[in-house]
Amino acid sequence: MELIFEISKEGRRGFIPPKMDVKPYKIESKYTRKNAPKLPEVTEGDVVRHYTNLSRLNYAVDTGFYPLGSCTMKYNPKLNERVASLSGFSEIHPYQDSKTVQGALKLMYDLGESLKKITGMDAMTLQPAAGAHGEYTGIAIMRQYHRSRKDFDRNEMIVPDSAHGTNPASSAMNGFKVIVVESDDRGMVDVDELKKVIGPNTAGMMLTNPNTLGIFEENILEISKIIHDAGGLMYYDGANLNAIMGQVRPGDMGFDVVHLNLHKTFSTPHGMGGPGAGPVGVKKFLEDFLPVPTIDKKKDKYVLDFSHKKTIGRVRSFYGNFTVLVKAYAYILTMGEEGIKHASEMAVLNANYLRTEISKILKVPHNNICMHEFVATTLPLEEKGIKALDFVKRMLDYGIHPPTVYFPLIVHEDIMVEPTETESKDTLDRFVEIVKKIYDEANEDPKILKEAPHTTPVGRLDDTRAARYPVLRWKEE
Amino acid sequence: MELIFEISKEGRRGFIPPKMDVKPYKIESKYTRKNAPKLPEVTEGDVVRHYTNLSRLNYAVDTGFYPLGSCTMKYNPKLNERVASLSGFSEIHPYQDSKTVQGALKLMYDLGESLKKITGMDAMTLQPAAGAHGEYTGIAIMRQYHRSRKDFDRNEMIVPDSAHGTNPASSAMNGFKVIVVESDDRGMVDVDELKKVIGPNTAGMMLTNPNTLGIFEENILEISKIIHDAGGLMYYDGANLNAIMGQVRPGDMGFDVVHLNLHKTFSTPHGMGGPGAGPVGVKKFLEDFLPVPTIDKKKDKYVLDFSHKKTIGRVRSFYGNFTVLVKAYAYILTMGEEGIKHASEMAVLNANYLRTEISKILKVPHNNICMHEFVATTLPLEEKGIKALDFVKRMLDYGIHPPTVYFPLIVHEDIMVEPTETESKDTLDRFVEIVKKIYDEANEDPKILKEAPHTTPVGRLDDTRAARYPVLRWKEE
Amino acid sequence: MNPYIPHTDDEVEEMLSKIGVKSLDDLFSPLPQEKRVKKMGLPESLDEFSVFSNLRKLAYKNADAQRYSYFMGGGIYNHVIPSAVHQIVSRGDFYTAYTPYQAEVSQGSLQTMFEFQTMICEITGMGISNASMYDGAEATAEAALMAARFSKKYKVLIADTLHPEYLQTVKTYASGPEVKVEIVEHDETGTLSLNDLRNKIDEETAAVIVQYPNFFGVVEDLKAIREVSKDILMIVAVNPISLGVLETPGAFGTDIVTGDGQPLGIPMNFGGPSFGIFAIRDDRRLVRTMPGRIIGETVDVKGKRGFVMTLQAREQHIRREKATSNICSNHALGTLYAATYLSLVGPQGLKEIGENNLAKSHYLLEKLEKTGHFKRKFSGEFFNEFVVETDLNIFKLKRKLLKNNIIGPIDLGMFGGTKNKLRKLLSKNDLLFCTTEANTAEDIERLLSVVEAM
Amino acid sequence: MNPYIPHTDDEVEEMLSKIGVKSLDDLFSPLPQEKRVKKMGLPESLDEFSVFSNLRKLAYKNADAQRYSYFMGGGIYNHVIPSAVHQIVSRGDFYTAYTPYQAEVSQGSLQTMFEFQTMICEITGMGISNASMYDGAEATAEAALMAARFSKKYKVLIADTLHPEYLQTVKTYASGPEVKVEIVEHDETGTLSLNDLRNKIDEETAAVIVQYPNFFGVVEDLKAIREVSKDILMIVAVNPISLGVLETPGAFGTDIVTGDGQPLGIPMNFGGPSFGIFAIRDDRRLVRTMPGRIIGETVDVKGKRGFVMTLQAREQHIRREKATSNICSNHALGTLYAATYLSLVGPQGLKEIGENNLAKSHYLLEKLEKTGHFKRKFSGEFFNEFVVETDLNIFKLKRKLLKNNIIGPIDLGMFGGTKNKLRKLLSKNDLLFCTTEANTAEDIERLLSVVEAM
Ligand SMILES: Cc1ncc(COP(=O)(O)O)c(C=O)c1O
Ligand SMILES: Cc1ncc(COP(=O)(O)O)c(C=O)c1O
Repeated sequence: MELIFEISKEGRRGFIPPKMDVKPYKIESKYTRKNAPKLPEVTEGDVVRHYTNLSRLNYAVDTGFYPLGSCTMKYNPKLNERVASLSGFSEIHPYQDSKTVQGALKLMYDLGESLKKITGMDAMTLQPAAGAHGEYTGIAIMRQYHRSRKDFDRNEMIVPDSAHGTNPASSAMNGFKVIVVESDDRGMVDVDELKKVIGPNTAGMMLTNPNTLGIFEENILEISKIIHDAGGLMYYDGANLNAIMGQVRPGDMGFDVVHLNLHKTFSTPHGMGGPGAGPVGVKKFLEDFLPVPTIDKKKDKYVLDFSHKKTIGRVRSFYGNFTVLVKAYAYILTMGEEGIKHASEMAVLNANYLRTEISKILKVPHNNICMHEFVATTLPLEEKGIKALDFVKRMLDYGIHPPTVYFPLIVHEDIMVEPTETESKDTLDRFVEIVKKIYDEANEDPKILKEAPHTTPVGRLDDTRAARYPVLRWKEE
Repeated sequence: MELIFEISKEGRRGFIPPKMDVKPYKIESKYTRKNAPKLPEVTEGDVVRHYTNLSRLNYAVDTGFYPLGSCTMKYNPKLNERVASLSGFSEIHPYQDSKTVQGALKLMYDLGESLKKITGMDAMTLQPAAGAHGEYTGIAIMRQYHRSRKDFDRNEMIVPDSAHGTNPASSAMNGFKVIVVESDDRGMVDVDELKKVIGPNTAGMMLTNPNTLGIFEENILEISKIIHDAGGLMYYDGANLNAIMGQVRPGDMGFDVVHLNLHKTFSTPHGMGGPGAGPVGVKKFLEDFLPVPTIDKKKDKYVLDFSHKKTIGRVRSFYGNFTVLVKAYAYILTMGEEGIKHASEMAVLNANYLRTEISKILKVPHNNICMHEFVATTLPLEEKGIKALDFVKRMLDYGIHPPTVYFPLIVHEDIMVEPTETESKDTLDRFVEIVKKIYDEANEDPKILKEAPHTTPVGRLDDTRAARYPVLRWKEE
Repeated sequence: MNPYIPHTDDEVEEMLSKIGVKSLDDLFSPLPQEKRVKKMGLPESLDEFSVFSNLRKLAYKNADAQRYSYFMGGGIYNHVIPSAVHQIVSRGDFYTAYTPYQAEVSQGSLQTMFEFQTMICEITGMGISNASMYDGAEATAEAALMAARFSKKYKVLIADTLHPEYLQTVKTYASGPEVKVEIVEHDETGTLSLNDLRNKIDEETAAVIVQYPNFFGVVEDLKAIREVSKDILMIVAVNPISLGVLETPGAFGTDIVTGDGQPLGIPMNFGGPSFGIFAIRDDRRLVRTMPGRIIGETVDVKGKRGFVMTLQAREQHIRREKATSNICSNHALGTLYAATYLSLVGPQGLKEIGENNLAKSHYLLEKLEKTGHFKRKFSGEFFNEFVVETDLNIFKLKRKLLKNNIIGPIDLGMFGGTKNKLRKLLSKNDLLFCTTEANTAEDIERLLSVVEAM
Repeated sequence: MNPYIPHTDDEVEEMLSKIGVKSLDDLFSPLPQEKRVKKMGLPESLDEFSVFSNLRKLAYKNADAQRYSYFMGGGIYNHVIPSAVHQIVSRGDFYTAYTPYQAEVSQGSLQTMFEFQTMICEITGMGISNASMYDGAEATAEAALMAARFSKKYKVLIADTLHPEYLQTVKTYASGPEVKVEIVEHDETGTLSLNDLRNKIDEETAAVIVQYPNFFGVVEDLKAIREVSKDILMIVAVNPISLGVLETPGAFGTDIVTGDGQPLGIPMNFGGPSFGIFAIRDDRRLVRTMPGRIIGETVDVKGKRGFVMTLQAREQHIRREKATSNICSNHALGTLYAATYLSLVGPQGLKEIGENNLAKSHYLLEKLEKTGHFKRKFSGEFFNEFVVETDLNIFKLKRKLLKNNIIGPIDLGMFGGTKNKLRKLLSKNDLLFCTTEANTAEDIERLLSVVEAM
């Protein structure tokens, strides 16, 4: 498609701003802009048509099955969008007097209370803007905790090799050295390996449970104990909470800090890459380290509380991605105690059903009960010259979004499938059928996979060229 | 695509209604429904996905150029949609006390005033739900006028052969005999022919000007005079007002009754076939025949006025397609005096530019200055076996919506093109290019046209089968 | 410059010169120059924010269902609309499309309408549905004309329990082809008098029109009416939401079902737009006299299923003055509202909503009667509205209710300027109350406490 | 049943048996059973209308910009948003898509972000933009880290005129890698003191961070700052709307531009979400240390233009602990807001909006000064906000304004609990007023009349 710049014509307007109704002011010329930005000059109709047509090139949860492992692309209820766009939520300013935003503060307070109940934690901040941002915040809290105890040598963060890339990155940004611990052949943290790496430098451990293979770390209580005994803290990467919410709580399994991905578990949409929200919960002894402000209730008034003495400070401006919080809150109200539990049950049921069926076609390295997702591999197809990428690109031709590939890094040519609870058995059965079809094609006519996709708006794109000769903006010819 | 019924599964829910919070009531069993309707049983996600995907199969003004002659498919501004969905407009009940809907009544009153200014009429009803409904209403007013004067013999309505099908149909529904008057070789009403058919039975004449060929009836003043002298009334089909608004007014050209298509001229969207709105304006002497209620202003209060003594009655329930009226009102406020004028100028400019360029490729039977649209014909391609339908179906492959074909009925194998003012020269140039390309294909490879379209979600559909073996609803197999 | 019109000055010049004229004015040379408009007198153009502010101000002057509780029905109902409906109908891909003349790029619209037709058949128990009329009143009027056309008889009987605005509309439509309209009276149950009906049927009679539930909220006895009206067409105007609990008109052998589609997911919109339901028995002869667009299934050149507008030989663009109706644009977007609404609520939801409406209205009536100020007017079974007589001062009552953010009931004595008809039927102390699933028990308590404080 | 979960009981049974387990509970057997949750203590599930009513009630408890006039800025601004923006961003095709890992079915997202990157370059005068950070504060903090990383020096200078919350955020981020933060003071013009800056730059200094216009609304003299800071990186946090009239930071040789994208078509959202702007000089070395997703142009197998995420070797999913940032999900939907907003307003609109903001703020200041109760605090040129000292009782003033449906100004003495920093800079009678094109002259008169009546 044409770029919006390519349909621009000098002098066209797409929007007429309010007329100047006071006397104009002339600013000193040393401050004034000399060359107007080359923004598009188009009509409103041009803009609507352009972006409507662009939108139609997208795959989305609203258009089809999106079994991206580790991403929990569940259905995003429309009620949530509707309430979030109420002007009483979307058109309020963060510095208004708190008495003029009691509804907003109450919502945040109540949401925090609910998330505490769901995670088993004692205090919450709703500020972080995404999962990684939550990790950053949580790890900073752990760091400040150790520093506050003058425990300055604790500069190592233990991270399993199956961890999401954000875990080591968040640790590093907080100044920690990352100690990788390997998985055993059941896909879980190797407890013996773990014991080898802990010590007086251990600040803590980051873990997601179930892990990124979709496997529940059965030794979790032991792991927690090992870390705690060593003086470290346990961090829970909540990206996979959808598997266990209502079944077991991070707080009850020994975790001290947890972040949640509201844009995964709590059904807020992902917005082609964000905004999300990554609230962080902590145990009581860490409460004072939370970023300021938190939301507090004083009698029946809700207030911003800036009083935390040991606060890590701020990780962003204002109070969080508020309208994302509104959506998660609406979701929790709709689901209720039973619904939250039901969601994880059906998510796990779907994943196990798919695992069972897919394992009849593709190799599933850890083919036991999984949680919300599982990992298969196309390694056996390597002799046909087929890589995981080829396999999943072919899915596009069948109208399905590919699962995650090449993550976690510990399984080769892997395909990580997370169906979520909002998909029906019919959809899963169709998926299995397609996988079977592609598998047969791989054996009979591998070229059709290598060259896939064939029916998408563009064919397979040249990533290498993009990186080698970067063209990062449009320029007039 | 699957039908929504085909993805249904017993027991699924897509929406949970409010719970019963009072004691249930059991109605006598003779009244109760015995078999539940076989409505789809699907989740909210299923519904959203299904209709989102269906929507993507549609061509729309928001996705591309829509040069449907006689339909004025101009851009539908988003501001208008926004204001129409304000709860103060969309969530009010027609029987509320008028003091609780002063804003709505004022809007209708003001819109009526504006439409009077635009059309040159003295009084307005906003009730009719579409153009044809406006015609029905206007012709009923003419009928009642004659009846009120005991002029019972006036049972003939004169309609040019170029008229839209709704004109004869609306006349017939009102009990009139339709007298067709032919066009002359310039495409206009043949005044001599007209003189032959008028007489004491003449109730009036329905005319759109410019006519459906896009040609302005130059003898309009004479025609009005002839009809009026014969005791008839002049009816203006306002579907083509976009050509002349701000330039000349029906009321000044001798018309007594006029309907407007707000869903054409005033930019309200067409909604895949409606709702529209077809307000009717009349001259003073016909005011008392308008349907009840009309909107009146008493001091600074707005009221529903039921007092018209000679009213034709009602043509529908309530007051009109109110939220459509809101959109038209917003449009008029945005455009203002100059904008309305500018719109018709650019609409006519676009049509003439296209006519000039297209006439270099296709035959344009009346290749003089046209108004907002013009008619070309593919007749010369008949020897290649190409019909107008083949020609335009091929446009679909180039991503453009075909113009109107086979209307008006008086030009054979015709293509009626109305670009509207909201399309840019670039778009028109691309259209010309495509027409040229298709013309060349017609000569070189007619099969590609005969079998077109090739790239649409479905190929050319079998209309004959649909009519001969009607399948008008889904049934379980 | 205008945000909706793309032409730059240079382009205008270039286009004029290609056309071969000097100025824009030349393009208007065919117009009678002496009649050219100088000034229409419209205000100057406004920027977007000013227009928005203007309209927001007007909107805010209206009491709306986001701020008030509604106990008002009478043809338009305040139902709960699932949020997903709005999400779908506000897609420009739907609402900025035209009537689907080019089926290949309109399968979204066409399939939706085909699904809609199926759903309407399912809820009404009829065999064939068209793809919408304008509203309930117009659909009913066209049904009357169709009945006359079909049976070649020129009298229609109309229950006086039909919505008065529907009645007025039928009368208007009847006056063109000079169809005679005769009124059938109601009895103390609030339903059509079978005796009166029996007496008024003669060989000139094409059809009888009843409403179900009727304007007083009362459920007509369609079985009994059908027995009496065996030889004529039976036309039933329905409230589609009631069919979650009430037996379908189809089950009683109704020939034509009409009705207003507003309850099926459409906001009240101050009465419009909604859409008209129009469905008939599955009868080949009947369908040929039916008005409106009809969508049919077919296949494309490769045998793939697809949908088209069909049976167009009935319509004005083909048949002109001999068409079964003049309708062209219909209310297709209404079919999208209804299709998404009915898909979301499903059979179970429709039933629960019906039961909720039913229970609320009976609960409210019981409580109102208990106050001693209200007396039930008709003994017939009702769905979600009912008429009561009151000894209270109606103006005062309404004022108090409004102050407590309550809109309704309808004051039948003052009803919509329809002095003649209704005034004869009703005393000026008659009120029409309505409840839906949008009225919580709390709303009802609030209403009652206002009444009790009077 | 739940409207979001499709499983019927039969299906659950069937699936369990295929899996080969007896019950759902079996699937959770790997969990530590002694820790299984009995009851979390959440309320019961609610139907859609109840949830909606609940939230509507909460929303209504907030004073919002549909009902109040805003004279409040300080990082979040009440601008006019063209209606078409909402129409586009509310398409599920956009907002329910994931990060565009599968480029072939994400060209809508990718092209939008590529266009966005271009627009950000155009308005800031920079060479390369990423596809968004979380917000202005986080973007600025990451810019500080990047500067340290790039120059391998571990001190950053920060103007005390930087938004205090941005400052706090930079400090938090600096504490991990132990980057030293030093504050540069301002002078009586309200801009950074060049002398102080000159004095504080040493060989450990990686960068200086200033805001443009700064927290007091004053326009920093970037030219002069650049001259003083030649040997270090210059990081400028912008208000993008101001760049319709102010010279670009790029024109002064800025190395990194950050800022908050909220003014570009995003509602105030109680402070979030918006998105973070992050743009740099066109420098191959610099880009390799840049955080965040970057979209690049390429071609597909047939040579057709297409867009992909590129330069990913910087990112956490490849580089893990060596990544340039931990950012994964960004705020991509914000880029869609900005791209549609900037396309709609265009260069002319952006200029007019800038001029309007500028004129309004100066007009308001002039009028406030005339009342005799307000004194301008800083002499420097400002854009759409300014600080005044007042002799009025601030609590009373604010109460009166609120009663007159006015929100604002910001009371700097009470500012967001940031006791330490700001209290030193400002007296407790300092107010920060803001005006935008959304404030009509009428709004301003209303504000003035409140002041005058005090
Ligand atoms: C396991 C895990 N942790 C952390 C993250 C980071 O979350 P976000 O993308 O919201 O920063 C993700 C997201 O993909 C994840 O899957
Ligand atoms: C000339 C003309 N008259 C009347 C009509 C009927 O208008 P509507 O479809 O709104 O009933 C049309 C619509 O196509 C038309 O083009």
